[in-house]
Amino acid sequence: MAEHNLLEAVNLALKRAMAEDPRVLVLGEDVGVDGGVFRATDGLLQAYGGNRVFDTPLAETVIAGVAIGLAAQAFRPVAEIQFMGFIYPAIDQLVNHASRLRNRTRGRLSCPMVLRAPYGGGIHAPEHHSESTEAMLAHVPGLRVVIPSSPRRAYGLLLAAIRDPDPVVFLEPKRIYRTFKETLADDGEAWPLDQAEILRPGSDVTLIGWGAMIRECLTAAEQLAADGIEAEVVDVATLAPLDTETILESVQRTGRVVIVHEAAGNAGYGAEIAARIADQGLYDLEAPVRRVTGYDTVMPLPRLEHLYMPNVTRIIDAAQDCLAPA
Amino acid sequence: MAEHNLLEAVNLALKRAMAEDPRVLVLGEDVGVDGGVFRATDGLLQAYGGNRVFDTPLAETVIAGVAIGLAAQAFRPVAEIQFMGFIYPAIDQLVNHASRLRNRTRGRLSCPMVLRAPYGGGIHAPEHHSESTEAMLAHVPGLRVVIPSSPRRAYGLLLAAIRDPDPVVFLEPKRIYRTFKETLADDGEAWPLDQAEILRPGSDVTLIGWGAMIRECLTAAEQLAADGIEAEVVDVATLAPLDTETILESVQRTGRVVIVHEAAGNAGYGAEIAARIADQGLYDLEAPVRRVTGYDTVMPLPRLEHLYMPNVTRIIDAAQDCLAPA
Amino acid sequence: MSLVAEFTVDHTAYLDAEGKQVQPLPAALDDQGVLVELLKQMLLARCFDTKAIELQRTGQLGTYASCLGQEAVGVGVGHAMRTEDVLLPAFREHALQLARGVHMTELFLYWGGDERGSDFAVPRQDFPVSITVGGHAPHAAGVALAFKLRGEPRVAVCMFGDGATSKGDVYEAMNLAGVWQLPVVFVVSNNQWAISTPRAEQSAAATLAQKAIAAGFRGEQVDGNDVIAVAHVVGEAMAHARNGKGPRLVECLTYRLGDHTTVDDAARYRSDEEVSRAWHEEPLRRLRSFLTGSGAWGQETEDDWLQRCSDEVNQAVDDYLNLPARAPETLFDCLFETLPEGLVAQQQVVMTGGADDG
Amino acid sequence: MSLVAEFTVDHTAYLDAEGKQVQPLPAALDDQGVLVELLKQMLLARCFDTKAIELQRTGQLGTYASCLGQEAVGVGVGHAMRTEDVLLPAFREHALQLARGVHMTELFLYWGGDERGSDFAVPRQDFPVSITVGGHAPHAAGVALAFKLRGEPRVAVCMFGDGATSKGDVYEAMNLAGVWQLPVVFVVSNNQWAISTPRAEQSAAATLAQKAIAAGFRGEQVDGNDVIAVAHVVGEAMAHARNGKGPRLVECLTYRLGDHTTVDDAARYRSDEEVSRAWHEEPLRRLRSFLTGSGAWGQETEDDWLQRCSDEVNQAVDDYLNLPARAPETLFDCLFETLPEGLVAQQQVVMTGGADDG
Ligand SMILES: Cc1ncc(C[n+]2csc(CCOP(=O)(O)OP(=O)(O)O)c2C)c(N)n1
Ligand SMILES: Cc1ncc(C[n+]2csc(CCOP(=O)(O)OP(=O)(O)O)c2C)c(N)n1
Ligand SMILES: [Mg+2]
Ligand SMILES: [Mg+2]
Repeated sequence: MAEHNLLEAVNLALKRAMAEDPRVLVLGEDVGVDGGVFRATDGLLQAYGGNRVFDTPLAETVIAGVAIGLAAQAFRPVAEIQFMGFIYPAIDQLVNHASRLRNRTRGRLSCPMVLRAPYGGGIHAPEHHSESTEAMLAHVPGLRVVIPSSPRRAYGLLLAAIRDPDPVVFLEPKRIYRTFKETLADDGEAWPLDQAEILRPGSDVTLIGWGAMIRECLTAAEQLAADGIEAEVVDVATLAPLDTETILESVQRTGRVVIVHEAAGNAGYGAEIAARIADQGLYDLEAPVRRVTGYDTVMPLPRLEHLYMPNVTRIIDAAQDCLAPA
Repeated sequence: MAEHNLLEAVNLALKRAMAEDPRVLVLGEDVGVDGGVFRATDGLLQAYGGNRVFDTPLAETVIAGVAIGLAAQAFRPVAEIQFMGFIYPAIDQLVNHASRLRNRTRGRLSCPMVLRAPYGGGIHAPEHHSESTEAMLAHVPGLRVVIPSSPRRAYGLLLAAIRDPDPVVFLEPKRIYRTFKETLADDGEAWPLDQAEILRPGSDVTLIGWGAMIRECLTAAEQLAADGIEAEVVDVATLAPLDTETILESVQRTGRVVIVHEAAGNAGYGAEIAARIADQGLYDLEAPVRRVTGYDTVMPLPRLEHLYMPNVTRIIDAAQDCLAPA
Repeated sequence: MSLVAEFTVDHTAYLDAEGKQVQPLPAALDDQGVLVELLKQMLLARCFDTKAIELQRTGQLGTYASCLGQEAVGVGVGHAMRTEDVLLPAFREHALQLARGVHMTELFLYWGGDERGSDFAVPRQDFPVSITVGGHAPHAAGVALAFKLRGEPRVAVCMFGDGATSKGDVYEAMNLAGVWQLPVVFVVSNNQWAISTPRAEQSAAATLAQKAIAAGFRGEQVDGNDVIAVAHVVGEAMAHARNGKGPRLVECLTYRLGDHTTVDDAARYRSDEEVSRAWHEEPLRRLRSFLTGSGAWGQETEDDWLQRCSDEVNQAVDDYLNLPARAPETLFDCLFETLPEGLVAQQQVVMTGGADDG
Repeated sequence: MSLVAEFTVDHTAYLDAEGKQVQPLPAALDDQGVLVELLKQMLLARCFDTKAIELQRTGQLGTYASCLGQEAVGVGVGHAMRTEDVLLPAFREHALQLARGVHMTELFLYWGGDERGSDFAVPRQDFPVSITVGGHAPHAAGVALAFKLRGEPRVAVCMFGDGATSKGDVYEAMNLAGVWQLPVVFVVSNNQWAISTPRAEQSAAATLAQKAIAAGFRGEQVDGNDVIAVAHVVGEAMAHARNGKGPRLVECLTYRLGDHTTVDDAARYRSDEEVSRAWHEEPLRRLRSFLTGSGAWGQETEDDWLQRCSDEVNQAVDDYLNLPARAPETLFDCLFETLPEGLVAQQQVVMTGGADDG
């Protein structure tokens, strides 16, 4: 089994999905000849041709909208938004159409599409290339929001998303596109949607995150272990619908929680997780539910980006805080 | 002092703002001759003419965008989106531009605009005319999100929003546009932004809400009082930036919280409030933090709308739940 | 300075307001039987429309958007389409939806606030009404791409109003359809008003047909109160699209004789005089008078037909009013194909009347 | 069938690729002094561009979008604008921003990832670069409306690329500008590519100038490598707008000689041959050769000027590299005019290095 980074895993999943199902189409800006600005779609045009892979005009609204029309006609479009910062012109299509087509027609029409977008900071990119607004999309009933945290999960979750009969927004943490590799079988095995996963067991505190922040959580957990603190790390993976059970079970074990995400804290998805714990897991809590997140200010341009992003130190501090006597 | 309903209060505030400041402009679909589909802008064109009040083409993106350009040029545009369900084409302008212009230019340019939109359900309107997605906007750093709960507050908060030097999204709970009146001075007095308000003191449980849900909370509080339960009712009013202090102080007093909003619960703004309580107010809590919200499904068309909307019964049930022995 | 591009927009009409033929009819429509059929469909649509407004006034229907005066657009486009084509309608295309075979009961249900009204028995692939103005134009491009990829000789027909032509999504859809040469026909029901906004305040473009020039394909203008012109020019556009030659835009000039919807009061923003003038141009009178002149139609035929329309409409109203309400749990049954585990609890709650929100 | 509308698009050029004059120069530009000035500005812009790429390659600048080959558009538009006009630039308009008086240090700062680079000392009212493609077009309409309402004889100039013409926001802005007759000029820097997407895949429209027809105003096409043509036709459009006659669109045909940005590799999607052909058309050579022919320019003048350019650029690099970093708390100081109470705590945290997140 070969080793692959997350970007290659996305590419492999796309190739696999296209190979196994002729209804799968790929579309977006520069996804064809160029293979995508990150090369996520590299080789697809060459392998599957211009009737399966489409370079679109520069127009995000119609990228999402054309995917809806294709999906209603039983294709399985996988549309790419070049960076999440350019997803907003497509939001009307997601909120008012993709998420509702099945319900609106009582199941007569449906919308099995995937909208992929690289998201998140840490790569010193220009403005709008580093934000994380997954909470906005997770709020929309009828949309699934899925975020992988590693190459194997990216491969399996993307396959699951493409095979899913309903719309999925698939956000790829570009910061870890190339930072590490995992062995990956390319066996067409999907990873389950709607399931959080415990990546590291621990009894003292639960660190909950997704995407690139999982690496930070795991590193923090290791460092905490050196201090004798055993952190459990939960990868949420599917934000909506949320797997509340896995989270509550972990809180039951540890009684302490730190939720980590890059997005601004205010009304970020961490709030939903904290809120569910404050309702259904309150009696398990032995310390305040902490969030380590981006600040509630505009994501800065690269020079000050490091100040904005959550990091291992901030996670460790929060975890230790939870463990300090009240 | 005359009595006015919320719609009239909005209209009075707009007139007052236009009278006192020639930089205030009003624009949107059908805001001119027609006076807005709800008549919120009635009489403005007649009073201030076609150089202050503009019927726009049917195009929400440019409505928001033109307001940004005007604001950067020191006007004070008040743009209307006809229903919140049609705000999505404008979101790119709000997220990527309005909220950032000051920061992006280090204060050289700024964006003193208001975007008004009626929102919320309960009036048996067609699809997209009943949703509440305030949480999406509240998540955006640099945007203020303000929601009045009564005619007096609508008047004062809208004046404050228009006078504010930064962008404000002003969401009007159309369900209570005409349902009740308050005496209102039309004296040009603003109501403070960024402040939650305790509308009814109580020591047993805190009901937190905004917009049309405040009426439901107050009614619930009255009915609870008949059972000897004293509910404190907090009107959040400005969702972002949130007045955490007032909320935490109330929780300190009551130890029990029910948060109420029409929007889908998942990643709704109630989550943020619950999360702040679970962090900063945890030790005051004597019961799980409950949320009474819209369900995590598509807002139904009018026939089943009543099933979706939070109501007094659900609020009372949740409050009693909080007070039941664990 | 040299000329690098030149464009024209043509206008087509066959019958004037009085029903006088102004040029030879296109062969396929020079057939009294066909024209009588079109007149009947227009009368049926108007009968449906009248009843819908009546139901709304008596609290038995929700907010409703009347198609009064625009019947020729719907019926003409309906005539030009084939069963297997796919319609993506705006919210005022009842005449066209009826022509497509959508049941009146379904239309009443939809406007009565029930999602089941969009679960058409036929045509199964037609899109439901788009309430977001223009939001469905990108879907039309997607549907058309699906046809093209499968090599099917089918056409997507996207209907929208003059107001919608100002929207970016409509423009983006047209531009993409142009560059990908998709089998889609965009039809503007230019009824001169977008709620209170008159056509002239919507765009400085002299015609809405010329919006297509920006997207690199041909736009045509027709008298949208002349069902023959609509059927013919849209029919030509559909043949063009069906033959793999790409999209077309057809602007149909018509008039919204009624209020914008049942919650609107058009008297606030337009003069009675303008509306009276428009009544003079309305589509039924001219075709009726044309067909009466040739003896193919008459008072008696019309009375008979109106009776049948009325029976059909009344039957649909009965069916609509007698349909049992949806069960509360159906709030969740079409959210996803399979309701995720995490949402089952909410479905339970709503079934028990929202008693437990936990 | 009758003709209801007719449109044309013209193309203007004065110098061919070899610098041969193809028609009489417009009076205001038939002035060697002016043309020498334009050549100098183009050379300066190229010098800046070369340095910026060098800084990026050595890790001293962030991702950068080169304007190589497009200098005539920027310099020509800059010439047509007045100081008091307002520019709303896309991200590749360094030549134009320099012509407007933006300091090189500011441009380096911006592309170095520091918001201070958009706090131009002059011109204070120009907009910062729009990274969202087309997102600034609506702002241009707003700025133009402000001018119109105040009765100021000023014009907003909105620059964007061929790719941007596919965006709905650009279309909506143009349509609104048309119907409100706003003093705004839209300029397309059609450099034939949007990253890897060639012009032909962006739109089926034969010219991008004709996008204006959909919005009801005139679009013109110019040779965008001919600074005289750009300056003249944009100048006419500006005069038209300034006189209250409404917007215009000018499409400038040019070519992006470099990669899309420093993280792009254009060799993946276009041939060396195409790029070589485009080098033959580039804007400096032709004007240099024209002015050399008339004796107004020569090798020595050019060497002198390049030395001065190089000095200026190097000084700006020094200033840029020596500017102290922003303090952490400035993450919050321009979020709102006054930082709300509720956010002060977060500002404190970031000042202390994120140590306390509570
Ligand atoms: C995106 C969007 N914005 C606003 C509205 C509110 N609205 C409903 S119909 C309408 C006018 C539509 O005009 P037009 O496209 O000409 O269609 P018509 O109503 O004349 O059939 C408006 C503004 C909407 N439904 N969708
Ligand atoms: C709305 C949006 N979508 C996508 C991008 C990513 N992107 C940056 S530049 C570019 C191509 C722009 O092409 P064009 O408008 O021709 O300008 P050019 O780069 O050629 O100057 C793309 C797709 C973006 N910045 N904004
Ligand atoms: Mg209309
Ligand atoms: Mg380009």
